[in-house]
Amino acid sequence: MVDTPTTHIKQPISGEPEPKGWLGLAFILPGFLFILVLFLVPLAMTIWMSFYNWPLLGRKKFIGLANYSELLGDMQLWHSLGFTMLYTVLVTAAIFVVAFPLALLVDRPLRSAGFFRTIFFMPVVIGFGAASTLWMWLLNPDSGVFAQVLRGIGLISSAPRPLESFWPAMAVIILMVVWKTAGFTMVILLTGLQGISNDVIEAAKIDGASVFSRFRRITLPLMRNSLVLALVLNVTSSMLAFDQFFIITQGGPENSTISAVFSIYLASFSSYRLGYGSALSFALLIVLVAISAIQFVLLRERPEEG
Amino acid sequence: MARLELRNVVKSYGIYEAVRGINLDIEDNEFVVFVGPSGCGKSTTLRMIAGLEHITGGDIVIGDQVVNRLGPGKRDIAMVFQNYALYPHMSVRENISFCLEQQKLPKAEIDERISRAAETLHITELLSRRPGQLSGGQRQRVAMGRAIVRNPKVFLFDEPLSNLDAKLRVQMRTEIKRLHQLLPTTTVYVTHDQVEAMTMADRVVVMNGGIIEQAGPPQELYHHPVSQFVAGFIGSPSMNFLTAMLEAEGDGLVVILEDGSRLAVPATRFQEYRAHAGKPVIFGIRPESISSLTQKPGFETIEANVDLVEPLGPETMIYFDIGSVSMCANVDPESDPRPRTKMPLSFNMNRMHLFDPVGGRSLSV
Amino acid sequence: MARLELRNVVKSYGIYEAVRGINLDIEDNEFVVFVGPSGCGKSTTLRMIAGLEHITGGDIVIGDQVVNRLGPGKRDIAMVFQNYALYPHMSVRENISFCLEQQKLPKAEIDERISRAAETLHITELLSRRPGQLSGGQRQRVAMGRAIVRNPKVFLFDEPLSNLDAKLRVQMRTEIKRLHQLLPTTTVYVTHDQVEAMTMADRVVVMNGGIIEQAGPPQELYHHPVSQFVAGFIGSPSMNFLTAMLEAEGDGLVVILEDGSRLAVPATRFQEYRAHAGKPVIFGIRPESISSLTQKPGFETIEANVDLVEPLGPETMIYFDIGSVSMCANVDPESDPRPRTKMPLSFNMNRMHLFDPVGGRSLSV
Amino acid sequence: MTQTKTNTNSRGGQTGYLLFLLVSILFAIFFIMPIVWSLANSFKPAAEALANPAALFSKTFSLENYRRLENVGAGWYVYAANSVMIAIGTVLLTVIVSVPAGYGFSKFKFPGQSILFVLIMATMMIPFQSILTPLFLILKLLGLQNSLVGLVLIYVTFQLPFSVFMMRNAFDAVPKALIEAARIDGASQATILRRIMLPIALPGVATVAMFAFLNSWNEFLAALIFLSDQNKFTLPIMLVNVSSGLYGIIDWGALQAGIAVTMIPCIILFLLLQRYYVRGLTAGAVK
Amino acid sequence: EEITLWVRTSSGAVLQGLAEKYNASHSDKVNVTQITAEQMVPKLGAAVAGGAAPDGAVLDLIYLPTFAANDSLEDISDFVKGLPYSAALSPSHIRLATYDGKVYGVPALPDASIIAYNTDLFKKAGLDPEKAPASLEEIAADAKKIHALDKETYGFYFVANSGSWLIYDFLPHLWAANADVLSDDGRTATVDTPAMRDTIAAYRDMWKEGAIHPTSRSGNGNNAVEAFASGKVGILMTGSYIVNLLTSKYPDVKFAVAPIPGPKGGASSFAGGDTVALIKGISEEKKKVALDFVKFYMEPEQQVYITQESGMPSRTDLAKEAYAKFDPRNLIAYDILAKARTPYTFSSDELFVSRTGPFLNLIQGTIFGDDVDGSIKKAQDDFTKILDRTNP
Ligand SMILES: Nc1ncnc2c1ncn2[C@@H]1O[C@H](COP(=O)(O)OP(=O)(O)OP(=O)(O)O)[C@@H](O)[C@H]1O
Ligand SMILES: Nc1ncnc2c1ncn2[C@@H]1O[C@H](COP(=O)(O)OP(=O)(O)OP(=O)(O)O)[C@@H](O)[C@H]1O
Ligand SMILES: [Mg+2]
Ligand SMILES: [Mg+2]
Repeated sequence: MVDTPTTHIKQPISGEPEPKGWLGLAFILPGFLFILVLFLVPLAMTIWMSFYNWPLLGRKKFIGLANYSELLGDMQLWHSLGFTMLYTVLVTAAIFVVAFPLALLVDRPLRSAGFFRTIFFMPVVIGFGAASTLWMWLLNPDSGVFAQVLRGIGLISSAPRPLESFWPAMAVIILMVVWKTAGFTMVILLTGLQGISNDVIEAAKIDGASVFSRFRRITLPLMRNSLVLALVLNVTSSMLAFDQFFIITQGGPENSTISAVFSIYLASFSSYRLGYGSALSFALLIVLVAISAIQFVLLRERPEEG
Repeated sequence: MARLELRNVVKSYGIYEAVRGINLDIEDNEFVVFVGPSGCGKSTTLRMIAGLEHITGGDIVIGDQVVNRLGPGKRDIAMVFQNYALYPHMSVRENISFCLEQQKLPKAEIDERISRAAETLHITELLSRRPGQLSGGQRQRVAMGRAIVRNPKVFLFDEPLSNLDAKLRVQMRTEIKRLHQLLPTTTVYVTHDQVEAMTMADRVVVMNGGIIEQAGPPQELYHHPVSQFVAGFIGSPSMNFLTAMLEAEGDGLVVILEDGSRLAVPATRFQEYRAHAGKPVIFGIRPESISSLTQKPGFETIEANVDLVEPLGPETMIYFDIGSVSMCANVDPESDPRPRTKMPLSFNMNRMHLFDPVGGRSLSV
Repeated sequence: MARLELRNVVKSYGIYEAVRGINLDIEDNEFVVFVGPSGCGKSTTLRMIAGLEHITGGDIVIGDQVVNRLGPGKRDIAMVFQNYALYPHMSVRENISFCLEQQKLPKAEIDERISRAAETLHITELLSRRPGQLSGGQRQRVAMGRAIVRNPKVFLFDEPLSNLDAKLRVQMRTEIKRLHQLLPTTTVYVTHDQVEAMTMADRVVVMNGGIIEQAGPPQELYHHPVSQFVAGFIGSPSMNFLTAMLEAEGDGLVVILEDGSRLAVPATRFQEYRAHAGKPVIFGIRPESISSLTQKPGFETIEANVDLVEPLGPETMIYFDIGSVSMCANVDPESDPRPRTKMPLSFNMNRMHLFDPVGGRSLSV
Repeated sequence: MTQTKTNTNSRGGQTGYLLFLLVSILFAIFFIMPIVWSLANSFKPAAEALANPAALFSKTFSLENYRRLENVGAGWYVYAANSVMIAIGTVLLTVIVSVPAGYGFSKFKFPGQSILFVLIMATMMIPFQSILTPLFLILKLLGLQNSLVGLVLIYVTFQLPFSVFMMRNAFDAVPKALIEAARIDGASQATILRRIMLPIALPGVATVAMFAFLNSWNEFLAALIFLSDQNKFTLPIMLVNVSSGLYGIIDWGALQAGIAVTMIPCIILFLLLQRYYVRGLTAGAVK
Repeated sequence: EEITLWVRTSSGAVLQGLAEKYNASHSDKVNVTQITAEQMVPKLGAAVAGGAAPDGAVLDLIYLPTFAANDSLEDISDFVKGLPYSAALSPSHIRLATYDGKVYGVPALPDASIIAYNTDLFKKAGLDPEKAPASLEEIAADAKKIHALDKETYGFYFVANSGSWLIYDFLPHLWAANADVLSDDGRTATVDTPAMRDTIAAYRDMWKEGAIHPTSRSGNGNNAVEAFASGKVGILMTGSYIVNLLTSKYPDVKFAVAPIPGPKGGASSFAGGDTVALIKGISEEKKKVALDFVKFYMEPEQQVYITQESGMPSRTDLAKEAYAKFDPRNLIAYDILAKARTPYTFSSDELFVSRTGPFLNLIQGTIFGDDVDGSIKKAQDDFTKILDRTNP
């Protein structure tokens, strides 16, 4: 047996040999084509267009950095950027203030907790468009629910018109966004909470830590990843807010609630200054990339997992 | 350093009674190991002692104080968890100092205590690392450090070794034991591994279905199990059990196995079992009480069909059937057993056990 | 059913050589166990046999065919993975039939083969369940079923038992062994647990750092390790090692330990070691070769300070120091050792080993 | 392990539970009532809705609002059909493209892979509002402006980063050993993807599909800009058109009906598949 | 032969109806494609640039100069001038459709801005419901009186947060006083005029007194009619369609309409609505069909239909016939159409329509803000800057 000659088979690798890397590339290619044609190319075009005076009708004209220098002096733009930042800070804070208690509330192994989780999450699946129109109705002073309910319980005598001045308008928008998105943040925070091993909490109990000190020294630091993720998602989407301002406040009162994306929309699709709109887009893009970069640095320093 | 007393402690989850009334006195500095199959209530008992679970009934006394209503931070106990439960975001030093900070001890005292504990456990050079950067054994030591730094009255361990690999397990086992000899403290240690229980305990408590089956020093449990459950649980490989009849034969007693083999009970043990003559019994014998052919008093020999042979180096396990039951014997490798051969095997009847087929109580008096 | 031959097989990952030239002939139906420390290249070797990794150099022959360039599906092998790698979304039946479907066997044949395999493994009533609904042992059996149903030429196992708890591990170990006796097939089994290796193998292959240290039947490895590595790896607890001097004394030889103790080498072993007289050596002795005071030829007695005692029931481990080295001995419980007492211990010098301090080769010829 | 988190039989347990219920119900009212009010009002006749919008049950149940919605533009069912087609197209294409891409990223290694991945992920960071204009020009170039197909392509593109990320994580979670087992069983690459990987990654696929559905169903800015023929509008555009009124009058009733038509499919889908949705969301997110 | 017409959605129904009538009686076909109102210009612009344009479009007349200047439209001067009723076409529509002396469009659906006032409230406030306010100052006085009736009742409603509404309702005040914000050729800004300051003063007065409905400030027009119909608004700045709308939808509301007065008197209106234009490069055959369609809807029978559906006929000479069956109040708007104007500019979007445009900022800043002079100056500067950039 030992000396039976063995046959060397000279054949290409058959069966299913270890798959080669290029096969992976082939799998990715269709997706990449989409990104290339409908994202990367338009992105490059945006930059290119920003160097032109590009009206919708008529001839485009290369004007170098003129759009950018105009942008620097565009008060409306700075105002809308400032407003967007303010909104981002406030709405993110508001969402966390609501979502964190919600997460703590539903973080228990009860059937009812699951039920409430579903309810709190429900508005998330409704589109921003539908949600905004829905709230437009709720808020409307003549036939809206809020006016009627508030009047009904005697809180106010005349119909509230929150959209007529800045802070009330901001407040109701934030209320609507919290309603619409707190459930989403809740779920992310919930994952963080559930990722904390019960043992660690119990160890802290045995170490004599009070409820407050357990929360501050154990729970919060261990939820870091979830917190940062929720922060990133909320900040990014708030910086890009558009629908709620377009539909509910329509930028008013006095153009005080025009967000950054809204002003891009206005420049490109209302004033039809495509070149200037592109310059705005590019500027916003840089702001966003900077913010994202900061957040990614935060994300990268992740604590060691036990 | 204190006694620990459980007085008729009960724990129910809804209608399910996880712990059904436990009484136990643990001496100052005693090392008690709770052992038992999964779900028997070991962890629950330990967690009630720690104060992590409310007790449904009974009293727990630490030192001279009934602690039923005291929070876990107030009971002056320390606990080492199965996964160590180290705080992953804190350095080793912070992990150890956390409980001292909660007690608002002065900084200097904290530092001093930490360095003492770290030296004892040889983890001084690990103090600035995070738990994620430690090996299993090192984590284990940090968890111990966190426990000893506060000089607790009672040490509690919940399966602290079950996540380690076999080699490390043996090593950490001796280390825990050594530490206990160095810093004697009342200790309750939970495991489901009977080898750990046997090697570490001053006293082993065998639990089953929420009650204590037997509590006593390891050798007592090994040699005098009060029930078939304890006999089967303690010892590895397990004791072999056969249904049998105990019959009087002349002056003596004989155990008649299913396959008709007759094994004479040594005269020294007549007294013990006489009352049960004529009844069905469970006959139990440990693999190490079965040897290759031995002609000594009290040894009874049968012919076995060897099924499978496992040479372990210093000893060899062989498997054979009696009736429908697979038996295991631990024989000298010199006897060179081979699978699928016949071989005479001798049962050391001085070491046999008889149990009641109903309820499993030991029949020895 | 086929021989399996590894001819100078090499595997590099970049510049790192994980397997550094392995030669091994495995007989038809032989059960070979690869054992070795973590990272020594066991899995890599097994995976090269399976065709899951390309080989960097050498040849692998299954039956009469060099299979280097054949995909894993074409090699006619079956493999059982550490976590079983059962398809979680398929029922047990589908898991087992998957490979047969890939071979496009007729439906009737598939059914027949499945029911035969299921009967062999007693999993007939599990066929319609999903893997998630099975216990660890049952999953293990299904994985075996998936392997045997195709009648492979070679069976490969990669640490199939390491995720099971101790009791189940012992049980499944005998079951695999029994299955091999029932359906003899060339088998390569990888583990890092030397007990598994010793109990299951026809031949044990000890790997270390990408090469084969020693290959041979279990008892040969136990009694005649070719190196300190193998000696330390095989046997539990491990062999004790001490640095020592081998000196000629009159006609005989004597081992002089660090602490000055002198242990005479039995006359029967002069021949073996004479050439090394006057040199430093590593003296090795297994715990089971150290006993309580024994006055037999070839036994040498020293006085030991007992440090720690672990009663295991049938035997008792004691720990003591010689010089700076902690030693372990396995003594009869009857001798009733107590910690922190002095006790005479006898070394069975007939069973001693000597190794070269440089390179660790055994000095016996 | 989480079992021990609550002590239902502890002293504070009962009151704690009641407190939990109370607070939860208060929050639940906040979250659910806007939806309930909207639905309730969509079935009220105009007069009653105006008189008492907060009432949950109207004296008369009326489908009048929905009937009026038929007169909005081409009729709501045309818009609903467009939305359905767009959503289905987006879901299918997203799945077809992102599943292999996720597989490629997860189970293969090739040079340049991480750069490709970053490029795809970057799409998430950049508002597509900011490249609307060039997109518009490119679609025109492709002859796909004012076409549902063009819109689907845009949606798929902006759905891709998340989907690829999800699918990569989903495939990462499939143990390598399973693939190897299948290879030993003689399965081909295609068989492995189809019979082993996909079924196991199914929750991930479901999540991706659901997000694709919801996002394409609800999106309105791109739809507004890229669709011009009113027979091609989607539900959100219809909503915005209804809500921007004509000659200074908003038909609130029709708007409610429109909101209901837009919202209910999303809610039903969510309730049916919420297990996948939430699990997939968190699995993908926290990685 | 078939032609395609793009129509903004707000006019879609009428044009659709006309096309159906036409198709029923002719062998040629007119296909109407409805485009969202806000999308009409970008769509059409892109389509023209991309060579995928329709044959014709029915678009807001204020965009005519832009498209014409851009050489996108087909010259139909001969056709328009050759129409027997060419003199009876809305002058403002023709002016806007004229660029460089050539005419590029025919009015389709004109309308005009007017005011509507609630006669019941007038009576209650002791005002004469038969006599419409003749000047903006009178309006302000009336509005204050009406507001004095009740805290929740307001004297005046205008849509202040929408550029297109503001040019529609606010500019006529200036025109009535013979002022304008743009020069005649549309190339120079003339924001700071006494008429402008007077108008602003009147509005500020009302706002200070709380006589203006609060929604005016932030509203985009969606609630205007509803607010008026609720009987809580005395005077509403609106358009000619209001008569038919109120009589059909809110028959209980008692109201009258009047032209928009200047600050001290006079009257004017904004001529709004749609103009039909043909896209440059249309084939002769199609052009013939398109123009035939224009002739078709100019026929009296169709004019009645148009009046019924959209409030005002395209031909002024048919008013008597067209309005015979309708509320006579319609004639007020019709009469003013001859005096109505429309700003002629090549950048109406940037100047007027845009939410962030200078005109909207001017109104918001001067009427609701504090710094009237600053706002006016800024508007003048911004107008000039934009005109400099966009003048062809
Ligand atoms: N929170 C709980 N709610 C309901 N039943 C519980 C709870 N915690 C434990 N139990 C039940 O109580 C019994 C005892 O559990 P315990 O954890 O004490 O077992 P154990 O002996 O530690 O087992 P193991 O060796 O598996 O850790 C089990 O049947 C378990 O299912
Ligand atoms: N894909 C790879 N790339 C680079 N190095 C690898 C790769 N796979 C394995 N190695 C290295 O090859 C060596 C041998 O690995 P192998 O998995 O064969 O070890 P093993 O003996 O099976 O260990 P264990 O008992 O831990 O399973 C290790 O040092 C490992 O780090
Ligand atoms: Mg336990
Ligand atoms: Mg391995």
